[in-house]
Amino acid sequence: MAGVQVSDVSRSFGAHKALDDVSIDFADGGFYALLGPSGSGKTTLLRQIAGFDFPDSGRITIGGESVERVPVEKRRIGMVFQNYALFPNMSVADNVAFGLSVRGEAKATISTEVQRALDLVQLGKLGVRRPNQLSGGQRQRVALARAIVTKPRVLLLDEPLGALDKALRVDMQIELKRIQREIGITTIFVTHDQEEALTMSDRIGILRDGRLVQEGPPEEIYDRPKSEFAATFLGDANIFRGDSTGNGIRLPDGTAIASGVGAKLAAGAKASCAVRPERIRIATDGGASDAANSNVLKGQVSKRIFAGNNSTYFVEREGQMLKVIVQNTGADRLAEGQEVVLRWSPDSTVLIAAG
Amino acid sequence: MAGVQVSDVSRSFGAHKALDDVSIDFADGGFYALLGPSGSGKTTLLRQIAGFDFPDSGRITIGGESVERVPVEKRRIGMVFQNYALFPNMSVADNVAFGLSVRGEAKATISTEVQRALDLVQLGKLGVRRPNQLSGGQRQRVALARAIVTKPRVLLLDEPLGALDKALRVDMQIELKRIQREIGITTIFVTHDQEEALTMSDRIGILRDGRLVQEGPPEEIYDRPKSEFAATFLGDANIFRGDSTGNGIRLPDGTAIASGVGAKLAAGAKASCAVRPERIRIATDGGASDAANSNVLKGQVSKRIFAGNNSTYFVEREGQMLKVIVQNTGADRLAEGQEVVLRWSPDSTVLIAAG
Amino acid sequence: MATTRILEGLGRFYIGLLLAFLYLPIIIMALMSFNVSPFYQLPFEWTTEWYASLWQNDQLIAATWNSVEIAVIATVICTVLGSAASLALYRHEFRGKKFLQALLFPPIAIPWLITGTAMLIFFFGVGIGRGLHAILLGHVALALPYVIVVVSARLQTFAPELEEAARSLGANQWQVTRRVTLPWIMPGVIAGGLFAFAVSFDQFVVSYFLATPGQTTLPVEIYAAIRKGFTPEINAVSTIIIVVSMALMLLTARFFKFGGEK
Amino acid sequence: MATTRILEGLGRFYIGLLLAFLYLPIIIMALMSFNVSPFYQLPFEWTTEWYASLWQNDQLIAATWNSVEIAVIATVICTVLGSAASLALYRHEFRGKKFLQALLFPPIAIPWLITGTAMLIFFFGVGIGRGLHAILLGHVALALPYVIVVVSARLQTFAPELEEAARSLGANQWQVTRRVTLPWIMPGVIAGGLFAFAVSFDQFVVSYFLATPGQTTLPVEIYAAIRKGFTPEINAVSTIIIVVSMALMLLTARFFKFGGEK
Repeated sequence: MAGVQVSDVSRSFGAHKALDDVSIDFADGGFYALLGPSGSGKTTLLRQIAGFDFPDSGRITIGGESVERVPVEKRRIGMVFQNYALFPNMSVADNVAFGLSVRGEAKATISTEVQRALDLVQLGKLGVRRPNQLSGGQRQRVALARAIVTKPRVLLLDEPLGALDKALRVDMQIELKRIQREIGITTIFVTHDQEEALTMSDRIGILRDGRLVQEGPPEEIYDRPKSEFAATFLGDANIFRGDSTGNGIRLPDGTAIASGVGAKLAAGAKASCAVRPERIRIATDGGASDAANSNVLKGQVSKRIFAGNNSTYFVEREGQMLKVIVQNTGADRLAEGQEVVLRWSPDSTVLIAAG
Repeated sequence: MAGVQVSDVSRSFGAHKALDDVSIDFADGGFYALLGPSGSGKTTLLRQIAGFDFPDSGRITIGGESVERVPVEKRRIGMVFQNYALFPNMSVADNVAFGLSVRGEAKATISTEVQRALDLVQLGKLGVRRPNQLSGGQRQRVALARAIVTKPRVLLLDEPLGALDKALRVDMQIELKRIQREIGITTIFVTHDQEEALTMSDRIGILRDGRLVQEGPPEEIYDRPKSEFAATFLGDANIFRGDSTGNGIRLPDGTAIASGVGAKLAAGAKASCAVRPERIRIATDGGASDAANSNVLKGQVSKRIFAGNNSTYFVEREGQMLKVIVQNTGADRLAEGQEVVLRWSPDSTVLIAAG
Repeated sequence: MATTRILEGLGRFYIGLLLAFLYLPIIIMALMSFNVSPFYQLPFEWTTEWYASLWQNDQLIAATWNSVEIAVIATVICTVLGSAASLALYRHEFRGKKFLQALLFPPIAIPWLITGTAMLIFFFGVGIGRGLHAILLGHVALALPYVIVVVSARLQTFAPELEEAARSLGANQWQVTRRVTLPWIMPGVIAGGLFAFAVSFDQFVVSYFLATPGQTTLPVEIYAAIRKGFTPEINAVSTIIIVVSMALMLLTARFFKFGGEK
Repeated sequence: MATTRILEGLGRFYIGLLLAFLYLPIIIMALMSFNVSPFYQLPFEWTTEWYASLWQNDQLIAATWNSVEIAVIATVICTVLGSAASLALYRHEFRGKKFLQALLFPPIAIPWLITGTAMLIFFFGVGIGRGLHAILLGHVALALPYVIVVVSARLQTFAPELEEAARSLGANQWQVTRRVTLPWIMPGVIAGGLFAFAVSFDQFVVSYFLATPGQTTLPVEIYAAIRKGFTPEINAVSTIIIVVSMALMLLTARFFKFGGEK
């Protein structure tokens, strides 16, 4: 087990900068998500750490030791591939045994360790099967068992749940998290699914166009995004754009929006405010004021989308469509076309420098 | 435009009953979702309506007229396939023109209609492209334009958004709904994604093992599921099992749970209560009672999963894991291990016959 | 890394060696067709006289025309019959289909010497006899399975939903075939046709068995010339055939590749 | 529906007709090899005397052994060299790779008559001469491209992540090849080997050019026998070759199909 440090790593493929001066510190035993749209460089970064490819510049260390020019097979990593990459010519047990076998472990040791790994992923009895006799979720578990049985220093996962359907994916998220906790291995998880990143990881690194946009615990990034991209890629956000007033912004129409979190910006600079849809209270009463929720805007319900545990109201206000999420608690629902008042707190309003 | 009536339709493939006496009435101009897990018969039903396959027994009418033994090409339907099935050897415009062209419409009419259809799906300028030069979302739009340009009586969609990634899927849901509203065509939509069914359709039919489990508007099924399967397949639910007391159930440990909605059951019968996780209030105070939320259970927070706009608390109570969803409004969060009290209203508690 | 570079160098060297092994005889033959000396004597002196003298050889030219004519007709027949067979096998389900399908390919494996002998006996027995008509019939039988293999392979990549989509838009069976299915398999049909042409044009053994003195094809004529003694004209005509064959091969490969992209 | 059933019937009839066309000559030859009359006279009377008399024909048996021996050796050489070439092309990137790769296949398209002539000239020129060793060399050159085509096709279906997964588990290049890559391409190697065997065993033209009186192969010997006059023994030995060839074909198809499932 060991931490991984990535320092100033860049990598270009022809004219395309796949990684542009990325530094990120994966502490020992943590569960990290690398989140980004396709082409953001997240898989390239994972492959640099694995050793399938080498940086043009910068440095990667595993457990404090530089792995410059160390090929994959000597890095003592475990990797789970998007398509699982199980060896089709071997049984499940032989797949899991592969890593121990190539390093010449004794047969008895191998069979004990393989059984332990299969038990850990709850496939104890399926060792004799062939990969093509397994379901998608079972294959995923075998790939995981195969990756961890060699006791690697770090576990790398490349969208391991992408091929599973939704219900199975949620089960596997919980299962994967349990196993990671149980063996305490440093885990780096590549995904483009923000929900997966939010629910599973200790820390998230958001990548875009080869650059690290923001890094931190899920709730911190969610509550204090540092850019419009971070705000809208991780979760949903209403974005207001205007001129900074120092502690908020003024919209082009003169309305002031107060902000209690985010960047400190000089008055007059171009700035945005991001507000999460679930932080806004929607009501029909025009008068009742509320000291805590001092940001107030009026609008008209243009649409309501029922999504089971909550509903999203699309509220039109001066040509901008605002989203408000309301939990479905059995209270009365607002009709489309209704005039409403939106209120939210400056503490729910994140000030972001324009750019 | 026309409604579709499916009456007592059954279809077996060998020993497998793909459809088992299904009756469902699709009214003119409505947007219907057929929702079910894979193998539930939803696609088989769609193919019966399309005419790719014929029922063993039962009757299907389109616009009041029986289509028994009428082949696909004479049914005047429009269909969008899961993989879009665009003709690779034709331009986008020729793809859209195909249906008009095979019925020998005049060239001028065809080009006007094709342009109108492409404008409707906001691809007005891409007529000269080839399908392989389009993105996934654009292909989906072309498939839709091709299906509606012939003015079919009914539009059939076989998981048309399944191949798109999540962000695009949400956009296309809105877009598809807009277009359906605009042309007012009866639309039947097959999906296994409950969120898609909830947010898009006027009515949902839930299928399982070839049988229709429940049919109705999304909110009605969500709020009043008639079976445990409907309750848990469409949305998430906490299920309590016990003996009916007539207006609720008694759990094996003697705790009573009051119910205000659902089936009327004789006292003593085996029954379940389903409660949606967002309907439960979670609090740390032991004493404060609440007349409206008269169902009360005590438990301990075992886990909290942060998911952006809300958090799910897993609360353990007598060996059962209960889920509670709380919107993230910036209020204090409960710690894992904390003793809590759960309260909810009998009006949020659906009584379901066991089975 | 250094190891990788060494392995790459070895790989290239190895492939080069294999190519030399495959091409040396052909290249030398082509070179000698441009050499002045009819006895392969060096030093090499450039000439095209052997090619020029081919034009004087009426018998060879007549045989070439026979070959081209037979190959073109056989190609057309095989392409039509073979594509129709592939479509019938793709689209219809009937009892014993798998079995009939499996039976279409083994004739490819039978040595042409044996096929030629069998045809000679059979054609003799049913009164077809020998001659250009018999050669054509023989070539069609030889080439047909190849066309079916190639077109069927192309049909394997066809998405059946395309036909379903066309039907849902109101197209009848004929419109579906003409406007959706045929355009899709066309690269396979063309590749299969080129294949059939090559099989027919290059055919020696079967043609040899079925030819009569006045009615021969180019390979048979070349063989006859070789038996009389090696002349540089043989090198010249062989070089022409090599160039034509390789061009056909590259064309076929291009259409096959074209078939690969969706 | 009724229309569908009619179309299916037509399809079956059509395929049946094609099969009759392809198989009739072969079936008649096989039947005649069991007929008493050496002059194809009917009524048919069953005998196996022509097969029995094959056993008396020492020359034929010697040629058969030569054929088998050459085919086995050529198969082994082609399988090893061809698989290595396919792997080298799959795994290494080097300058001009596409070009070298493209050059490997055109030799397949050159008529064997021409290849045979070119080899005869070349082998004569470099002092290899004629005889069994020359035939073997010739067969290897003919069959090698087929093995490379088949093994490369199989490698196309190989998921490169499998090698990456093996490396991530600590396997070195040799372990990756032996335990992951080779097992995957094995069906292709076997199919390619069967192909090579068939090309060599069935080869007539090239063998004919390179054979010397004492050192011939089975097809050359059959040809010599035919020239002396048709005898029922020829039908008998041809029938045996047909059965062996078709069996090889079916085996190859099985391995190819086996290659299809993942």
